[in-house]
Parts: sequence; C-alpha cells; structure tokens
Amino acid sequence: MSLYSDKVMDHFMNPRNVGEMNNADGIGRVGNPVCGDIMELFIKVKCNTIVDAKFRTFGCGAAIATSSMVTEMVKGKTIDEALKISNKAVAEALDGLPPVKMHCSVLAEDALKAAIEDYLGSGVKGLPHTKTCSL
Amino acid sequence: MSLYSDKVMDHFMNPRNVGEMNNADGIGRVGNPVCGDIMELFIKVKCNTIVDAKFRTFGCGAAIATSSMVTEMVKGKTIDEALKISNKAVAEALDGLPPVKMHCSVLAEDALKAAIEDYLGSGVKGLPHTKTCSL
Amino acid sequence: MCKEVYLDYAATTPCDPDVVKAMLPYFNDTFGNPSSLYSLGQKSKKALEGARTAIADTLSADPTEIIFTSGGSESNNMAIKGIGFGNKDKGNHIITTAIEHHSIINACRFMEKQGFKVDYIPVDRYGMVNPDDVRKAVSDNTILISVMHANNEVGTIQPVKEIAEIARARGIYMHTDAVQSFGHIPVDTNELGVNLVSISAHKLYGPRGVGALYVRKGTKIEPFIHGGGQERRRRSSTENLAGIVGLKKAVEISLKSMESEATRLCRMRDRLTEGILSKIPDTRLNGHPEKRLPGNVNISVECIEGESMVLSLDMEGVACSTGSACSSASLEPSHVLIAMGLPPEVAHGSLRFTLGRYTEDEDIDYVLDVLPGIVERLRKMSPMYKEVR
Amino acid sequence: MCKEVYLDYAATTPCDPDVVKAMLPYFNDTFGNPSSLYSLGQKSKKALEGARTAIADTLSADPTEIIFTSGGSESNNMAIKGIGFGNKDKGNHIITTAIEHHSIINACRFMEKQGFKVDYIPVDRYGMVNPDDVRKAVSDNTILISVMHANNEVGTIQPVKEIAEIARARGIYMHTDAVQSFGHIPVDTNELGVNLVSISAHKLYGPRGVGALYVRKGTKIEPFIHGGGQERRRRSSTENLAGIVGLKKAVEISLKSMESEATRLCRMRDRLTEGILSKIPDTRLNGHPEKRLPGNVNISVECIEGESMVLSLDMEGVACSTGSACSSASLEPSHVLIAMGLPPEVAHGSLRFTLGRYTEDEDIDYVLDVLPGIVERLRKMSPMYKEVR
Ligand SMILES: Cc1ncc(COP(=O)(O)O)c(C=O)c1O
Ligand SMILES: Cc1ncc(COP(=O)(O)O)c(C=O)c1O
Repeated sequence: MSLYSDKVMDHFMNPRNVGEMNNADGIGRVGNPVCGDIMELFIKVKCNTIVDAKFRTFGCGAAIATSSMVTEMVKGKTIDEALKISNKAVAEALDGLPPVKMHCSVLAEDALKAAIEDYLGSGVKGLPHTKTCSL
Repeated sequence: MSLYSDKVMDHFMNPRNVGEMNNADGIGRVGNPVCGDIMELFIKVKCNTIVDAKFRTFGCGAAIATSSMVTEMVKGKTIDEALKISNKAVAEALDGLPPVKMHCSVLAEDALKAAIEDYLGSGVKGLPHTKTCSL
Repeated sequence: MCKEVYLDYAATTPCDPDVVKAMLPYFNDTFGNPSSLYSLGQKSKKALEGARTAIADTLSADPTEIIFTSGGSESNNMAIKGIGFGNKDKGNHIITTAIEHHSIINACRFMEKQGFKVDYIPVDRYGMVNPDDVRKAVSDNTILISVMHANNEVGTIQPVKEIAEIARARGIYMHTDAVQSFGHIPVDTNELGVNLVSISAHKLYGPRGVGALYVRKGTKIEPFIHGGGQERRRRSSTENLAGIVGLKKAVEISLKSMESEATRLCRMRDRLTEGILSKIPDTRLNGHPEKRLPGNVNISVECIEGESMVLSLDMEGVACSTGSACSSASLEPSHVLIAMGLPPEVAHGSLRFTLGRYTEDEDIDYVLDVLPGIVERLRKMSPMYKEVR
Repeated sequence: MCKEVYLDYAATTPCDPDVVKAMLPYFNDTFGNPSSLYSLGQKSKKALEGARTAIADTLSADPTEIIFTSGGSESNNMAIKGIGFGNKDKGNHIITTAIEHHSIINACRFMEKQGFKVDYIPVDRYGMVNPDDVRKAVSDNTILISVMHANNEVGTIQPVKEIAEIARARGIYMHTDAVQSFGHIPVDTNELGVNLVSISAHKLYGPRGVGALYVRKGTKIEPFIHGGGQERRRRSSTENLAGIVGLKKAVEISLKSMESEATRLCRMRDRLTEGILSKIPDTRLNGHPEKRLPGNVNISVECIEGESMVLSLDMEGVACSTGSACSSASLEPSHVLIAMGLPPEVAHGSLRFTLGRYTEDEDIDYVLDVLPGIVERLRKMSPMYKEVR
C-alpha cells in the first residue's frame, strides 16, 4: 500500500537522468527551498530537438518522480512538442498523483518551460544557443 | 448489579405496611404527581406512642423503599422520638441511596412529620386526637 | 435470573459479532495512522476510505460528504454549532423542534447564549411536527432547520422531506438527526433533500463512540473539533479506524435485511402494543399509531411511576426504559411526552420497549405475561389509583 | 518487505493485546447503556466508574474530576472552548504557545473569531517555553493558560509546574496537553498544579477514539458536546465503554513499567541520535538534548526533504515521520521547528523517529544501517547539497 502509484514509486526509487549536465543548452531552475521544492532541469538541444535531459531535485517523492518523468518525456521531442507537455500529461504518465501533490507536476512543467526559455535566449542566465538548425 | 442497595430492593419488592389505614390518628400526604412522587403516611397513636403505620406511594423505587422503611422505623416510637427521625437516618437504614435519590428520603421524613402534625391537631384535615395519655 | 429479555435497543444495541470480528485487525495489525506517509499508514487510509465509500453509497452520498465523528451527540453538536458559527454572517436564527434529542436541544440552548435565536416548534398529540408551523417560523435570518427523522422516545417518523422543501425554497440549510432511523428504515439524502444527516453506530449493532455526519457538498460548516485537519479539515483527531470499520460492517449487515427485519419488528411491535392495551386497563400508546419506528412501543400506565416498573421488570429479566435512555437518571419527566401534551404524572408513568435483531416472539409473550402482575402490584401501592378508578 | 521497524509511536501505537482482550466483553456481553436503570446498564456503569477511579488514581485525581472524551483533540478543544465560553464574564484573554498541537492552536484561532484574544508564546531554539514570557503576557483579562507537557514533534518537556504557579498566583486556569507524556513520564495533577489535563488512549497502547480531560474540582467549564448529560453533565453521548475500559487497561500496563521502560527507551534513543549524527554529515538534533521524551529522536538532515526520506525508509521497512503526524500530509513545514528558529528548508528536512514498547536494539542498528545510504542517494539528487558542501 503506497501513497503513490507504482510508477511514481519506480521513478522515485530509480529516477532516470539524475545529475548535472556540463554543457547544457538550457537550464531551468524553479521552486523555493522555503516551500520544500527546488527543481533544476537541464536540456541538450540539437536541431530544435531535445536530445538529452537531466535533473536535480530537492523535494518530496512526487517532485522527484515528476522530474524524472519529464526528463524522459522530453527526450526526442522538438522544442514545440516539448512546450506542449502539460503538468497533467506528466501526472498521467505517472498513473496519477494524489490531489495534494499535483503542484509537483506543475513544478515539473515550469522547470521544463524555464529550461526551454533559457535555451531560446529569453532566460537570463542562458548560454548562447543556436536557434536555427542546419543538419 | 443494581441501581440500589439490596436493602432498598428488598423494601421496594417486598414493601412493609402497604395500604390505607381506616381509622388513622394522623395522615400525612406530601409530594406532587407533577414531580413523580406522592407519599401518603398513616399513623395510629396510643399513649403518645406510634403503634402502627401504613403507607401508599406513587413514585420510584427509592420513594417506595423509603416509605416502607419509615413505617417500620416509627413503629413503637414515641411522638418525640419519631420527630427526630431524619431523612439521613432513613437513607442509612436502607444502606444508602444514590445521590440523585436523596430527595425521596426527604419526602419520607416530610410525610412522617405531616402525619404527626396532623395527629397533633395542627394539620388541617386532622381528626380529633388525644394529646395526653392516661394509661 | 432465568430469563433475559433485552427490549431497550433504542438506548443501545449489542455489537453484532461480525462487527467485532471486522474491527479486530485494526487494533494492532493494521494500526497505522491513516495520515502517515508509509505503507502501514496508507493501508489504514485505504480501509478508512473504503468504509467511507461504502457508507456514502447507502446514503446516496459522495464519499467526500461523510465526516466520521465520535457518535450521534457529536454529529448533532457539529451540525448545530458548525452551521451556526459558520454562517453567522448570513443570519442568527435556528429552527428546531420541541422533541429533539437533548444533543440538539442543549446545543441550541448553548447557541442562544452565543447570541443566536432558536425556535422550538411544538408537536401534535402524536409527537408529529406540522410543516406549516415550520414554514411560519422561517425568517430572512434563518440559517438552519433541524428536525429529527424519527423520535427516540415515541418513535414518530417526521415529515422531514416536506420540511426540507421549505428549507430549500428559502436557501436554508436542513439537518436531520437520523440516529434512530438509519439502518432501520430508508434514509436517503437525496430523497429527503437534506444538507446534513447525523448517524450513530451503536444504534445499529455497531460500536459505541463512532458516528458520522453527512454534509452535502457546498454546505458551509465550521469544524467542531479543530486540530490536525483530518476528515478533509472538517473533523480533527486521529481516526478511530477500528470503530469506523465497525460502523461500515454494521451498516452493511443492517441494510441487507432492513426490509424483512422491519416487517418482523412491526409485527411483534403491534402484538406487544395490543397485548398491553388489552390486558392492562388505563394504559395508552404514545406516539403515532402508524408513522412510527418498527421496533418502538411506548406506553403510559396510569397512576404508577416508570422507574418502579422498569425496576420490577428488571427483576423479571426484562430490560426496558422509561422516557429517553439519556434522561432516565434525571428527575424531569420526558420533554417529548410533555410536548405531546401528556399530563406530567402520566408522562412519569411511561414505559418504552424497543425491539431489535435478537427479539423473538417468545420475548413478547414473556413481557405480556409478567407486566400485568407488576402493574397490579404497584397500583395497589399507589394513592392515585383508587382516586382514578 | 523482510524487515518491519515501526518507529512512529508518537503518531499512534498498536493496541496492547491485553487491552484488546479487556475490551472484548464490552462489545456484546456487558453492552448495556450505563445510564439505564436495569442491571445490565448498572453493570456497565460499575465498569465505567471502575475505569474512572483507576485512571483518576494514576493522576492523583478524584474520580469526579475525570471526563471521558473521544481523544486528545476533543479534550484539547473542550479545555480551550469550555473554559473560554464558560468564563467569558471574567475575561477574554487566553495564553498558549507557538508549539502546541494543532488541536490547541486551531481551537484558539476559532476562539479569536469569537472575540477572544490569544497570545502564542514563542520558544527558544530547543523548543522550550520560558515561564517569564508567560508571566509578562498575563493580564487581568487572562482566563486560561495552556502549555503542553511534552511536545509531540521534538519531545521537549515544558516547565509546566513553574507556569502553573504563575497561573495559580493570578487565579487563572491552567491546562496542559499531556497526550504525549501520559503513560511515559510522570503526570501528577497536584505535582504539576494544573486545573486541566488532556490525555489520549492511542498514544499509550490503548484504542483510538478514546481520551479524557481531567478537570479539577471547582473549575468552571462549559460542556463541549452538549446533550443527554452523561459524565456528570459535562460530556454527553452514550459512553464508549469498551474504549474506556481499554484506556484503563492501557494506563495500568504503561504505569506498571513506566520507569524501566523510560530508561530502556532513553538508552536506545541516545544511541540512535548519536549514531545518526556521527554517521551522517550535516545533520542536527532538534529539541532539547536532555529535557525530552524518552522515545523521541528528531533530526534535521540538510539539503534533502523529509517525505523523500520517509518514503525511502518505508521501502526498507522503517516507519517514521517528518514533522507532526497530523501535518505530514500538508505542505507547510512544521510550525514547531519554525518556532524554534529553523530555516524552512531545514525544517522540511526533518525526520522524527519515536521509539516504543516493541522497539529493540536491533531496530536501532537497522536504521543506522540503512539511513546513511538513503541520505546519500537523495543528496546526490539535490541541487542544494553541492552548494552547501
Ligand atoms: C435521536 C438521537 N439522537 C442522538 C443520540 C445520541 O447518540 P450518541 O449516544 O451516539 O451520542 C441518540 C441516542 O442517544 C438519539 O436517540
Ligand atoms: C500533543 C498532542 N496533542 C493532541 C493530540 C491529538 O490526539 P488525538 O489524535 O487522540 O485526537 C496529539 C496526537 O495526535 C498530540 O500529539
């Protein structure tokens, strides 16, 4: 019997894509330690496609699982497709979250958006990025 | 297990001296049907001594038991002795009463006093009585 | 004592053995706190929510509308005080009846001391509330109407549905105390059209100390027990899971055979009533002749007092009560019988037999056998009886 | 899961098997309503009063001073609201502390809405209230001071006796929430000099849904649950006799071995604390190093969040909590840790292990074995940890 779905527990206990990314194309950092959640999302972009993603999270089980899930979901997606990933989609991919934990999925969506914004250059601490792609 | 002592239950189930007395020397009637208690006490007096007593009671177990007990207690007592019977004495003779039922013993004392007053002529519905005794 | 005949099911019922069995695992096996994050706690939480859903279903309610409490009295206090304190910006007028259980009446008296106005609607000689009297009492300040579903003393079933319509039309919250009816006759929140319903486990073969308050979605209510925020922040305290599971089991058992059991009880009830009225002179039935609970027989025996009958019956092994169980240790005659217009001395002479799951025909025979002698004995002692005859 | 280590005894305890055994006869054998006049009811009444006397004795109280309730939350609500509403002619000021259980704090917040003024006295870094702060807060309007005996989150034992002296000197009622201390360390109403004490059965191996409020003779208190007048008119509702007998048995068992058990727990508690602090860097003990409950270990682990530790420990079979059990499903960091001055992010990383009757040395070893790996794993994921190191 668990607070969370098996999928959440799997992503919490065996999170995918944990860690820093040295030469990330976009970094999103959202949340606030005061509220008990910080999420850092790193993306590597090639030809408008997210080819790799990593995360580091300070937070509850749901925060860690949604971080892990969102990094899995974005890989291989174009920026446009990635921007369409909603918090609901993340939660659904995890077979749902308890109502009080839905804000964690919002955080994951926000982290992804922040990383993409950073990549697109509108972020403040972004590195210079290629916005058009010539294969 | 009972609400009352064995003695109360005995006097309730096997009350002594129940009934009317045809030629009573004193009758005391106290209580009020609205409150759930009416006690009627009859005494027969000879030479200043209560030679017989009877009662009729509408009331709870304690009311019936104290009525029964007080009729037993007065028999053979002089008027002066009978006037000294307190409600506490009646309750004690019954091995005690629950606190909420102490008013029943007060009622018994009152009924006795009323019967004696009636006998002594200060009662309103009293018959003519002999107040001095010549053996 | 050879024979034991329990006829005070309205005071409390024995736990069904299956209820006890259902509760046992929750004392020291599945004992985790349902608010805890770990598996043991979540296992408890699942049992808790399962019970909530099962009970909600029987009331045509949503699980989120069920708040578990410590019993009927708490549920009633929560309804009156929770609606009162929670809606005092809207008004300060509460309507209830003269025949409610003391947990309603005394909660209302308390609210009067806090500045609320309360009307206690009278009843007719059968203990029935007239919806028109409620309609007339309603004002723009009225925030709550509370009318019990079935009376605990005389068993009269009230026109709750009609009164709820009056409430709904005026946007007033409607509460009903269904402690005596739930599990015995149908209680459907939609059919009745009420916002709040009180129930108590120990009136339907569940454990004492457990109950529930149904609170319709959208009803604004202040919590009664404030604290850690259990029960969706509406009733705090570590959940009495064993008790709640017991309530669920009790409800399941009762509902399964409710109709046939009601038929069985009505038959024995009527036989007891008719037997007493025909065998013992100067007796009368209190409460409504038809609109009454299946198991309730309330009789007035003139010229003798109730306690002395109860004690005498107890000596013969029969357990019953005089007036409400709660007030039987008090000295006041039943407020319900007085509200019905009985003279106090007759109210003092009332006997309540309430039949239940373990009542058999032979128990009725037995009472009809021993009661006449008891009445005769006590009447012989009574200074009032001769006067009457 | 191979190993099961329950270390959340402050959230709730399993019922002692002897407690369950003691309760069983009261479900469907001695099931009469104690208010009933007949023998079955009087038999229940005798058991009820026997339990009351036994519990009163352990508190150096008179049986008439014990009111049975549905648990700690109700007892606390009754203390705050009952004294408040019952004494508002004398004043409208209540003093409590910033670290009380939510059932005190939220009852006080409710009273603020009813026109009362409440001061929440701060604590020092060990979670300790300074009696001088209470003294300064007292005014002519103060009617009640409520300070918990031992804190449920960090275990700090408060100077209740000193504060009660301040209250007594000013004729102010003094309440203490002894839910976490009763049965574990001495609680004597005369020694503490208090007017009201809350206790709860399920914190000492008794059933959930049962508790008591001690109310010293002469204390003016408005009932909280109004109704039929049980508990000498101070707490209405059909008595939960099985539960009350369970509480009595639980108290008996706990009191018998209280001293030796406290010694045993203190030893294991200190071993667990020292083990964690020495094995895991960047951890600290919360609460008072000495004046704390025998079974309480509260640790902050920097840079990781509590729930993720609790879940990870659960996967290893260890049940513990982060902050108060009651608020662990909420999102706010513990109000107790914040009141002690912990930064919110550190408060979020707190772990509470509470040891009890079935805790063994090997359980401590096991936690010391699995916790370091869990912390390491989570810290590796944390964006904060590198920053700190
Ligand atoms: C109609 C009614 N309401 C409320 C109650 C109170 O229920 P409880 O004893 O569970 O508090 C009772 C019974 O005592 C009752 O008969
Ligand atoms: C200090 C304290 N007070 C009160 C309570 C509330 O007790 P209960 O859960 O029995 O209502 C608790 C536990 O939850 C507690 O730890």
